[in-house]
Amino acid sequence: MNAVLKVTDLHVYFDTSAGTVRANNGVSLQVREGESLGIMGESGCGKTVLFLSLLHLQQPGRIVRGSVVLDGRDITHLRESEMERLRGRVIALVPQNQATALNPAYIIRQQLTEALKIRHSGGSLHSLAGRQNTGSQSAESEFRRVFEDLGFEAGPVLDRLLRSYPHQLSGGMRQRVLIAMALLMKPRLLIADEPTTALDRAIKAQSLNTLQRLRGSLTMLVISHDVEAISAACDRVAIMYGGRVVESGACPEVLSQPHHPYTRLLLAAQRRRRGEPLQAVAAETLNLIDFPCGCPFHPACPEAMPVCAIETPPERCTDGAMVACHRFTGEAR
Amino acid sequence: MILEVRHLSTHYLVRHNPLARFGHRDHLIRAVDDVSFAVTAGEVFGIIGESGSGKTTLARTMLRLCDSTAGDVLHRGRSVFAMNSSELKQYRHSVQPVFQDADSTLDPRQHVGAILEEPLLIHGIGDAATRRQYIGGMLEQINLSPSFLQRHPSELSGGQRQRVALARSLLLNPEVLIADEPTSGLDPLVTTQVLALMLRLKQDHGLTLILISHDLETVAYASDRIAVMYRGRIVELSGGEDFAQRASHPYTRFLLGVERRVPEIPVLEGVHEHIHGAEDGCAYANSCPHHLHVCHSISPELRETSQGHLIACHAIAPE
Amino acid sequence: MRLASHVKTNRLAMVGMIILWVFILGAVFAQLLMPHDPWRHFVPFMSPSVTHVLGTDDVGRDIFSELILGARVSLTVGFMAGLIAVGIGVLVGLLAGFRRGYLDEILMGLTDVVLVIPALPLVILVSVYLGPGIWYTILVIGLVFWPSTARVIRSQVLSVRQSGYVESARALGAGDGWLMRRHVLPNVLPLILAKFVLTVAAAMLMEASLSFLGLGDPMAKSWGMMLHYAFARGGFIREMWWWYVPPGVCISLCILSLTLISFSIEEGSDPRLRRALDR
Amino acid sequence: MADVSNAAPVQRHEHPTAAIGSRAVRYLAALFVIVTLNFLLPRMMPGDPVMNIVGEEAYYGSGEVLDALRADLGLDEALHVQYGRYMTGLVTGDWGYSYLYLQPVRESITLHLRWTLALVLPSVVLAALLAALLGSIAAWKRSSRTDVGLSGAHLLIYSMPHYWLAMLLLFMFSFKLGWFPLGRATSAGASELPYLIDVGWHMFLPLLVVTAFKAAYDFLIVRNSVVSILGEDYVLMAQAKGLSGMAVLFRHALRNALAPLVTVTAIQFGMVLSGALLVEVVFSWPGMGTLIYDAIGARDYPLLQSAFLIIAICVLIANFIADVLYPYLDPRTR
Repeated sequence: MNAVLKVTDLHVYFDTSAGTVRANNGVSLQVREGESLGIMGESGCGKTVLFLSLLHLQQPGRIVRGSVVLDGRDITHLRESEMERLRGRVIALVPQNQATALNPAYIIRQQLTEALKIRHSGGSLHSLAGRQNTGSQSAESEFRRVFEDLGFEAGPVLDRLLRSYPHQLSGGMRQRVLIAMALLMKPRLLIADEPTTALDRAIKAQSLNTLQRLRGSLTMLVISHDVEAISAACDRVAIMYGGRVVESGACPEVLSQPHHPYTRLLLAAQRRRRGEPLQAVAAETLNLIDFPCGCPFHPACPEAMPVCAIETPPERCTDGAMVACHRFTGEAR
Repeated sequence: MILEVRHLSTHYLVRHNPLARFGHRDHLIRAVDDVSFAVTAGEVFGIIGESGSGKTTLARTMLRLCDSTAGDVLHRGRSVFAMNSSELKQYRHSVQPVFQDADSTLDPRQHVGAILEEPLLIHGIGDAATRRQYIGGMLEQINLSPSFLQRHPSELSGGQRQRVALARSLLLNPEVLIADEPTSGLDPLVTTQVLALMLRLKQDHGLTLILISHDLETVAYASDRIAVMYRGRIVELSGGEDFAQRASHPYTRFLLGVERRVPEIPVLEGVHEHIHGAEDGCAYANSCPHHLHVCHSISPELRETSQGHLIACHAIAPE
Repeated sequence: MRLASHVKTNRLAMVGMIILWVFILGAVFAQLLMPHDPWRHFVPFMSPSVTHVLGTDDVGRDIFSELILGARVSLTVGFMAGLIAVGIGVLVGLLAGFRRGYLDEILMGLTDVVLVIPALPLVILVSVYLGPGIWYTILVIGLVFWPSTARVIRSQVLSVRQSGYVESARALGAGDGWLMRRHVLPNVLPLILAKFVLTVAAAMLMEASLSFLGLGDPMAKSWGMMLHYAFARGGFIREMWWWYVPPGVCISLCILSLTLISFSIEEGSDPRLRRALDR
Repeated sequence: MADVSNAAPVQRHEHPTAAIGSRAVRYLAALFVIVTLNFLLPRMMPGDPVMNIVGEEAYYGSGEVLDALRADLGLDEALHVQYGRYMTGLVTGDWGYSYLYLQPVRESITLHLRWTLALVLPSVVLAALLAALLGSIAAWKRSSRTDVGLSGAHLLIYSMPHYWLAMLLLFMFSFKLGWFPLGRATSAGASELPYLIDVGWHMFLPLLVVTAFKAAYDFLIVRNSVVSILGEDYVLMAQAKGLSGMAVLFRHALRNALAPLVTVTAIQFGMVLSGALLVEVVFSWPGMGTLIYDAIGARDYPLLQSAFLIIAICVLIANFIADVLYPYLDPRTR
């Protein structure tokens, strides 16, 4: 299968007054046609900067090294005007925070129509003002189709929804609107950022449901730290720590038999069993400015060896699975 | 019986200005509605509740940070609401909260040293040297080096902030710790770290812990007894040991993932999600796959179905 | 204090501080700096020369000396009126924010009412009835400019009171007095300072406007009054720019420096704002 | 047991729609306070109430005339009777007589108010447009040279007294260069289209000054709100959708900065109006400012009182319009 997206050795740095923040530190991964790749990691692991870099929205961060290839075309250093044509129409984003990601000043219909217009003619002020290409009849039917795909019956409720302002909608409904908006653009690649970060179990169940529906029909990149979301929505998973992918492989295998010590801790932290002691790390959260030598996880790693503090572990690949840990350098996985 | 909550209700009145617009009326929000439970010394009492369940209002009312509408909270048999100011101060010496979102519970202008000294100063404990000694000891227990004393909250990570907040509460050597979402917003590894620390300190200090969270896993892992709250009421109360097996309220079973609920998708923000009106009947009736006719008219009582297991549901018959 | 160090590191604020100090020192040491007695009459309408750097006015007074003495009047009115206005505003704001309830509603109702009454026409009307007098001017300006301070202070007090850290301190057993001293005041103080600096600027502008309209105290000649005389007594028609440009420059520089200082205080006191600016 | 009372929910939350209603009440209260101030000031302030009410021209009348006036004004009656009479006068349009202009105050006011509004209203609109454009651009390119330059220029204008800038411009463009007239609103004799052109020519400099000041206030507001809006998630989302930079800025960011802009315009309307009054004096523009300036000189109290009243009413109306407009600009408050 050919890769829709191929990221190689990506380094993204931020210059701040306190020093250079090394947000991405050699990320390599690929997403194949029709596949759904999960990216799992905690805040500060670089997953947000990674997907923003794909869209060239990582400013003021700068891409120091590495490349992003989309459908065989290197887009690492594309000009802004060319990037504008790519955003939305080729790579669409479903953002994390449904409460703030919709413009409070426009009703839902206006915001969806804008997405349609971008798909048809582009995102400049001029083309947005024109009414061509988007007859309201066909727009309506497109909206209906997309919402039906998401399991939402058309009818008076949909009309009501389209007439509403974002703040009038429930959280679950706003999330659906955001997904619908991304789908309206018919993208090659859909990025879903933390799709299940909601306090409410009902909303979470609903978004998991939607993700499962989309799986298989779309090429997706799902970013989350939630095991449940990843296992429901993804074919493969990449675990990130300290701006790198430390382990990747087929979803069921990695989640059931994790190799990297970090993966094991991360999974254990979300699958607590009564009576078993908690596996808590004593170390502080990784500091992205004073980056430790060697493996970034070694200060917190319960299985750290002397070599971990000196050498960065190489990425070792077998059968489409990868692990970057000195414990697994010698033997095959 | 160290802390007892008896038929506690806290209602809010949302006011609409009559001149503003017609058709809007004042309405009552029953954030906490007739809640009763008792906490025995040394146990971990867990409360599970999602957003809008009233769990935070419950915690605040128990701490007398907001007034109750009805009912009472008893600390060692004495009503918290009848206390005068010196008794209240004593109560707050022995019952301490840990709030969610440590970022906002620490004064951005104070450094960690001043934050930790505050409880000791309020209660006039020790002189400067002993206070410093206490704080130093406490810092060690939460695994922070003394260099942190000079830092401001904005210079700490989320986990460090929550640890500082925990230390501040523990400096008064309380009997009871009421932890409201102590790990929400923290990453999985940090959550584990804070939870482990909290449980260790609970053992070391012989605390009673009331652990409130939306996260069923966290509560189920640590609690001796568990109460499930839904829209201001406790719908199920059972032992923590075999919680998952015994859980039988439809809402609890939904939270556990063993049962689906009627797909109720509220399009608009409002009535369904946060505001629980004054209407009668079970609040869960509209989402409940087992709802009966009676569920819509009469609110179910919390009653004991088997030893130590209480459920508020019309559809479940006592054993 | 972090605030002070912030002001120091902010270059624009430093510029503002320097300008302001120049004027304050000029006002304090006016007697030493004035080349002539500002009340002495020389030849009227003289052009600038070595003895009279900025020439003389319509009755032959040395303009440069008047300018230096004007700093004293303008700054005094600004600072005193600012003090009164912010004093009332802080009192009302703290009381309303801390006591809440009916007192809050009454005080804020009053504040809103005063806030929408246009200041200049009201001050003109009262000054016309009271007649000239620098203390009247100070009092009237002070009594008109307090509402915006009251509003800002109240909302800040409310947000501090509802913050997690005040809640936590209350749960630790702290009483109202403690909360006020330890949390509310330290968090409101920078705002009070910023508001004071801004109110001083507004009061100086108001005084200048009043004087320009001819309502100033002839015994205490301010920069605004110099503009008034220049405009009404032929300086403008005769194109004597050395008469009316310098006082205007002085007023503008004072306002500019005060504005820069207040911006910097506000920025330094609100970490959220600073974060927004850093982005 | 604790004190248990069902009817005592202590916490109250005010719904956002409550704003307009209570505001309307506050405007009425403000109007009441203004009218009462106008009634009380001449009676409380130092000096003879007769002169304080009628104006100092009355000083030239003899003792009997003064006594007659006193009786006529009802100053011997109880305060509340006087107050009732005063209110009736206000409502029926009897605002006193101006000795300065030798006509009823109401007529002088309506005549001059027109010219002031002709100056202020276009300024407010122009300034808002200008500030929206420049403020957005400065925010978009924040910390760039464009931003520093624009912010600096606006800060500078913001710091100058209005009338002083007016004097400088008048000196420069009328005295020195002779491009614009020295003052007043019209030259004699013209009518219809030439008349309008003539007025426009006279208006240019005063309009420029008032607009510049209003734009300077607005600029900083727009810039700061757009800067903070640019950090919002929906702006990132708009970019991720593939909108061009300008579309993101004007359709998404600026749109949400309009609500604060309108609020500020309302709050500062009194200030802008006051500034315009002073600018009028410099350009001898025949509006309220010049009227007030002349009335101060002549101690024409009835005129000053009514001017204060009418300006206050204009400010109240502006505030009310902003309150009505606000929900349309920020749908969250609907």
